[in-house]
Amino acid sequence: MPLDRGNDTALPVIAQFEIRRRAYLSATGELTTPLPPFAVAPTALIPLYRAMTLLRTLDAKAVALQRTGRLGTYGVALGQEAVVIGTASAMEDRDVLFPTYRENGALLWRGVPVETILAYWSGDERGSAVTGHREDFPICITIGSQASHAAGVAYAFKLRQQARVALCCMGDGATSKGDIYEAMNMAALHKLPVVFLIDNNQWAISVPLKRQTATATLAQKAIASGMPGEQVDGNDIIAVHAGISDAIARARAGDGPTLIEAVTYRLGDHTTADDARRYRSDDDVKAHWQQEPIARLKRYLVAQGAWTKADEEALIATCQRQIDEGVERYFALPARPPASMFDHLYEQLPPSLQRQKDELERGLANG
Amino acid sequence: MPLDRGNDTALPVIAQFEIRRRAYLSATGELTTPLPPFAVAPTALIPLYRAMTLLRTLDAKAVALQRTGRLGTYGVALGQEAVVIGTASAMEDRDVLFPTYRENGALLWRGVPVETILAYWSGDERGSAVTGHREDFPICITIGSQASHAAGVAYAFKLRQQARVALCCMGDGATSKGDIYEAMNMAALHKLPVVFLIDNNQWAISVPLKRQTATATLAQKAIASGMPGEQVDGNDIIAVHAGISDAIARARAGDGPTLIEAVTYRLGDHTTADDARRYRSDDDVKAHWQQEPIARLKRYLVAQGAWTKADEEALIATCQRQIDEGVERYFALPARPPASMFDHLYEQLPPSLQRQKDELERGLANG
Amino acid sequence: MAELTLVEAVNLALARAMTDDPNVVVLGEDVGVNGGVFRATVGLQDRFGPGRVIDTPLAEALIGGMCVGMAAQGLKPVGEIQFMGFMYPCIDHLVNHASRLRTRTQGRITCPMVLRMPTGAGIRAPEHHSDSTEAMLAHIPGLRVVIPSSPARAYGLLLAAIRDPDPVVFLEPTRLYRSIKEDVTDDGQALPLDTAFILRQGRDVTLITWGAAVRETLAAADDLAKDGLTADVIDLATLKPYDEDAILASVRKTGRCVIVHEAARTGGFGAEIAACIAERGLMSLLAPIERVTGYDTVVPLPKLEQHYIPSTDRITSAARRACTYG
Amino acid sequence: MAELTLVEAVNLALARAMTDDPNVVVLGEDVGVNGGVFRATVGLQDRFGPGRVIDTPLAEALIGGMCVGMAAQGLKPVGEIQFMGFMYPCIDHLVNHASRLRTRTQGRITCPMVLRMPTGAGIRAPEHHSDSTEAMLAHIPGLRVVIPSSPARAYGLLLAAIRDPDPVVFLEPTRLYRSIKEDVTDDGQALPLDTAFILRQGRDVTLITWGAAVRETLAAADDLAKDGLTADVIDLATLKPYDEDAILASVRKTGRCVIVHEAARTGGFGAEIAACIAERGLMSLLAPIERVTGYDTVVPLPKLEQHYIPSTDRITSAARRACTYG
Ligand SMILES: Cc1ncc(C[n+]2csc(CCOP(=O)(O)OP(=O)(O)O)c2C)c(N)n1
Ligand SMILES: Cc1ncc(C[n+]2csc(CCOP(=O)(O)OP(=O)(O)O)c2C)c(N)n1
Ligand SMILES: [Mg+2]
Ligand SMILES: [Mg+2]
Repeated sequence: MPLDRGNDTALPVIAQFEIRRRAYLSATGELTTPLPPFAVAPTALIPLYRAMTLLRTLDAKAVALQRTGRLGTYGVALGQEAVVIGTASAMEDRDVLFPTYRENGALLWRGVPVETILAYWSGDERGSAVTGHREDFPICITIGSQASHAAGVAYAFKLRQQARVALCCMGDGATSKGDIYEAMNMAALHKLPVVFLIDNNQWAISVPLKRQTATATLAQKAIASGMPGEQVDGNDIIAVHAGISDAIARARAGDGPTLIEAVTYRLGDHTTADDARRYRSDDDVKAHWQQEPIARLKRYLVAQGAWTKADEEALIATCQRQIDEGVERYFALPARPPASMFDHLYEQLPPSLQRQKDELERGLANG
Repeated sequence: MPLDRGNDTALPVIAQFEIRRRAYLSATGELTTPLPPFAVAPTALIPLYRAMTLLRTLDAKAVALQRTGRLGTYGVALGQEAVVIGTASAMEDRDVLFPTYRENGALLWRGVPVETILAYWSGDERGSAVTGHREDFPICITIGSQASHAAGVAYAFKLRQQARVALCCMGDGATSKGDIYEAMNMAALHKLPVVFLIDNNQWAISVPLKRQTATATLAQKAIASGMPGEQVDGNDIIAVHAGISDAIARARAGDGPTLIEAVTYRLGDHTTADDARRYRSDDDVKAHWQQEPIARLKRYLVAQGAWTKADEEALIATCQRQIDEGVERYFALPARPPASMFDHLYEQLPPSLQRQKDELERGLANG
Repeated sequence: MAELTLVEAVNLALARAMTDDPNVVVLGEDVGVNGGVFRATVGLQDRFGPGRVIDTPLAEALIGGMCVGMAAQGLKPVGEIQFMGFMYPCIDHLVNHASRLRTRTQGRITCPMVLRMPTGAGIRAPEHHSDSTEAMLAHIPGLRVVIPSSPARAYGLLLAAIRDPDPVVFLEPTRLYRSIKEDVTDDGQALPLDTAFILRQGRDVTLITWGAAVRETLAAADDLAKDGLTADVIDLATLKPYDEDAILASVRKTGRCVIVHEAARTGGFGAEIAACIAERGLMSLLAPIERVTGYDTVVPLPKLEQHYIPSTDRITSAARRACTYG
Repeated sequence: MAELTLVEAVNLALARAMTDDPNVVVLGEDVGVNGGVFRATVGLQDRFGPGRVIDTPLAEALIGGMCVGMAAQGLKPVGEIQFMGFMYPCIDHLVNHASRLRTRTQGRITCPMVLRMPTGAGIRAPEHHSDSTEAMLAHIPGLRVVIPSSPARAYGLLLAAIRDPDPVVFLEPTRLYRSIKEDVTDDGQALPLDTAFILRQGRDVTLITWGAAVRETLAAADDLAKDGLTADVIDLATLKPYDEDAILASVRKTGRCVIVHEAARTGGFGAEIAACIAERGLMSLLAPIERVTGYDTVVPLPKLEQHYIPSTDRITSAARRACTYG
């Protein structure tokens, strides 16, 4: 464990910092550390296992739809399911999620219907008019910009003395954006109830982490803002859930923000618009399949006698049905009239815009 | 010295960091630590003492000119002279300086004439057309934006294998801008020859450091980029010069960037447009006068028998004359023709712009 | 009723809005203890506390982004950017988020925020303190851009901006902050947005302008009156969405039009007004449209800024050209 | 000579510029090993090394700011922003630094940088991937804004932009990246900046446009020809500074003008062109100017984007209105 001594070991030390790591399940599903209370009963982990499986089923289906021209660009969370579900499952309903395009599984967990998620990725604004948690932010595409939004939402919670938490998701690449740092500095300064999660899948499209930053960890970026930072094994859903839960508890108690780095690996392409073979070898990827979170948890559950082959077959069937039904509802979604692009621009459409709307409708009428 | 243990002391530590502090001269001018080689001979410090005194003389004169309507807004470096001169004096001619509005003294040291500096603060573009170090950047007004410029200049040095260094000055408030963090991350990643100096005068206009950030030090912001960070006593010019010199040496040798936090105090108003009594008490300020860098070095030099009352009187007279002569040349500067605003917009003025220039000149002719 | 400067009227409107609505919060650099570098927020932190009047760290993108988050939660954030030249890091939040949140979520999440910023040259300020790039903002769908030209209009329009359910950029001409006084009644009455103010009624020429340039434009109208030429003087006040009908009605009456703004000419908002007339009022034009604007140069530093800002003389002679044409 | 797509022509021009001038460096997200998300920089890192073809961290403001610093040192940086919708954090560097460095230092330090970015809708991309906010950039004094509409013009204009001694934003219409092929000779010949291309010569109407909309505008000219109406089709190519003479000469000839762009109408660059005509070509106008543009809405997501992008039909009927007017 390297100790960055700064530049002159003769000088007196005026501040010291440490980054710690949380992990419970080994790649092969053995316990390496005593479990946190919530995870002691294996059955408590089954809903998480189900949700990870459902996400992987959705991802596979979405890619199939995209390949056959029935969906737009889509990014799978293959291999990252523990980060996505471990995080969402640590939140309460009243908390506010700031998802990126990797968090489709978190939307599912928080009650967004499959057809709504698919509508979004098909290029339909109704995909962000979610019925689930109405205060959750829409998926953030512009990397990093969500961090200050989360700080603003958390500020509102604090001002109104609501015991609510903003959970801001970002990738490893996002940590290079100044936005993140500005928001973390503000959040730490005002002890805002926000948790920053770095879903470190070690790639930003084609850029590997070692060409994104020189730091030994991403968790240490918290030190620049004065908030605690922690690394968790992002392929161990128990570690993710526990790390996020503790951070949320601190935020809710008024003890301020935390940065959690969850280390995982992007087993899939960046999105369906990407071909990862251009910039990384299949062998690297294969090696990381040994670490993936679903098989890991399954091994543990089976070893604990909490999961059987029959359970697995039933689960796969259920997930398949759930997704297929969602896809049917997605296909059945009526088209939006073109002029609806004006409908939610302002609370009331100004006259000049009304003229443009009429212009569009006239044009459609005339063929 | 507080140890930020992160959030769960039961977890294994995977990374540790330290921030160290450099200081030699106490507030009363006694040595607290053996001196670095360059400072062992007291006479070697006299040019620094002279430069700090010249800067204070310029500042006083500039404020007088502003108060009498003969200069625009001006910001003094009162109490910060050791940071400004200690930094400039550690640079070589071939290095490139990124000054802010606080670095007038660094411009002086690097050969910019008094009249040019005054021209700038009078609102005359010729004030940045400096004759001294032609590659130094103009004074940066938009806080933080200079950091990525410095990274770009340093990248050019590295690409061309030039043993040159970019020195990027910023204030404590500037550390809240994401720009700084983005540039530091890039600089550390590519081991660029750049030194980031934080002139921590503990105020950003009316905002004290404790309401700017929650961190115990500003030097620790380096940890987010993986570069070394060090704090120096910014009222001790020996510490500033030594810290910057070591950082420049490392950068020149190809060992990458460093962040230096120089802790000082803004004894004056933010600028002539500010009245600090609105937001801080005279007593706070008085207390910090005990720390100020010029008296401190003088006490040391006198104690060493390297400086006499006669030397002091001669120096004050010289500085006064030097500044007064510069002011005369500043007053003698011929006015610029209004149409000169078009002269350096593009290398060649496009036809449509030429039409506008003619329009301006016609207007002047007609009245 | 009191004689107030424009910056005092801004302060009065902020205090009124914060009194009327506990959701209104003010945030920015130096807005608290110091009351803002122009004193626009003076006294607010004492009255409403540091929770609602927030000295932020020095980070404009943060201010813009926090406003989005606060507004999404139903607060009414009024962010202050210290000078327009420091606003650019906020544009990402204005274009990609504030102006789109309602559309993106089909009305689920809205963004009732106000971003205040001083604009324009003429106060002998240092580099980057004299920008008037309102046209960049007025191009953004979903945004409102408002700029007052008098203390009373500053009071009424700022109240309207704060009460508006959608994001508003509120530009405050530094040149007018203290140079004019006007009676302002603190009656909580908002003025209408999206509506131009007809400051003078005339027959011969239409002068269209906004912000600080209103002052020189009115002076030009006075000069023209000496020659017996009467002008409609239109203060656009809201640039996005703007009052096309007021412009077209006046041009239909006068047939001659001079557009005045301090911003650089090319791509300035005056172009949009000229385009509107060329599309919908062309046949009533008796003379070419004239634009009297800043030049397409970097705004000069104080020594030359007065040669950049459209002068009364430049406006008057353009209007004379328009009136004598053909 | 080879049949190339527009993105291949961009790649060819970059390779040529890097071969001819060791000061040319390319930087951006994924431009190295991956060759750019649109493959515009494919092969360059292999040929010129990672020192000159730099995968930057994910930070647009950094890319813009590093270009300023590199250019100040005499390098010729060509930065890539992955999509125009991610460009906004660079605006601070474009407005306050790149465009002002020469003026601020009175010629001591210059900024010969190019910032490339894909622009426009029509490729079924996700949110924020379809912006065409060129008008915001074309308002900035000291900047050049260039947008090609064919592979050959992309090659020649990009070479010109890289060789230009001042900062240039180079916009690449994603809709055209692969949809058209054209013979491009790698002869290192630059095309002139600040100069419009007259793509068609006609008598009856002037169609002025740029970028992707050139395609639909040419199709509209074909439709009009079927009715015996001939059009001047002007590809503006450089928006800042733009070719006023070409516009005025054509309008003087035809007396009728339709301006076409994909960007939102209000404050779009079409307004500037209309204003130029209303100021300097008014009396030759026989019909109101028409603007056929995107609407003042958020660019819709893919399901509706084709209703936002100006269609050939919309252009044709606007031109017919202009030609039959009066
Ligand atoms: C501001 C911005 N710049 C660039 C992009 C294009 N882009 C989309 S995803 C991506 C990589 C993000 O990497 P990371 O943050 O690690 O998230 P991941 O995709 O790995 O989950 C980039 C560069 C963007 N969406 N937003
Ligand atoms: C981007 C930007 N925002 C705001 C300002 C206005 N402003 C000028 S100086 C200053 C405070 C700077 O504080 P600090 O960085 O500590 O430098 P100091 O003035 O103390 O030397 C502010 C907010 C600015 N110049 N640039
Ligand atoms: Mg990643
Ligand atoms: Mg300071």
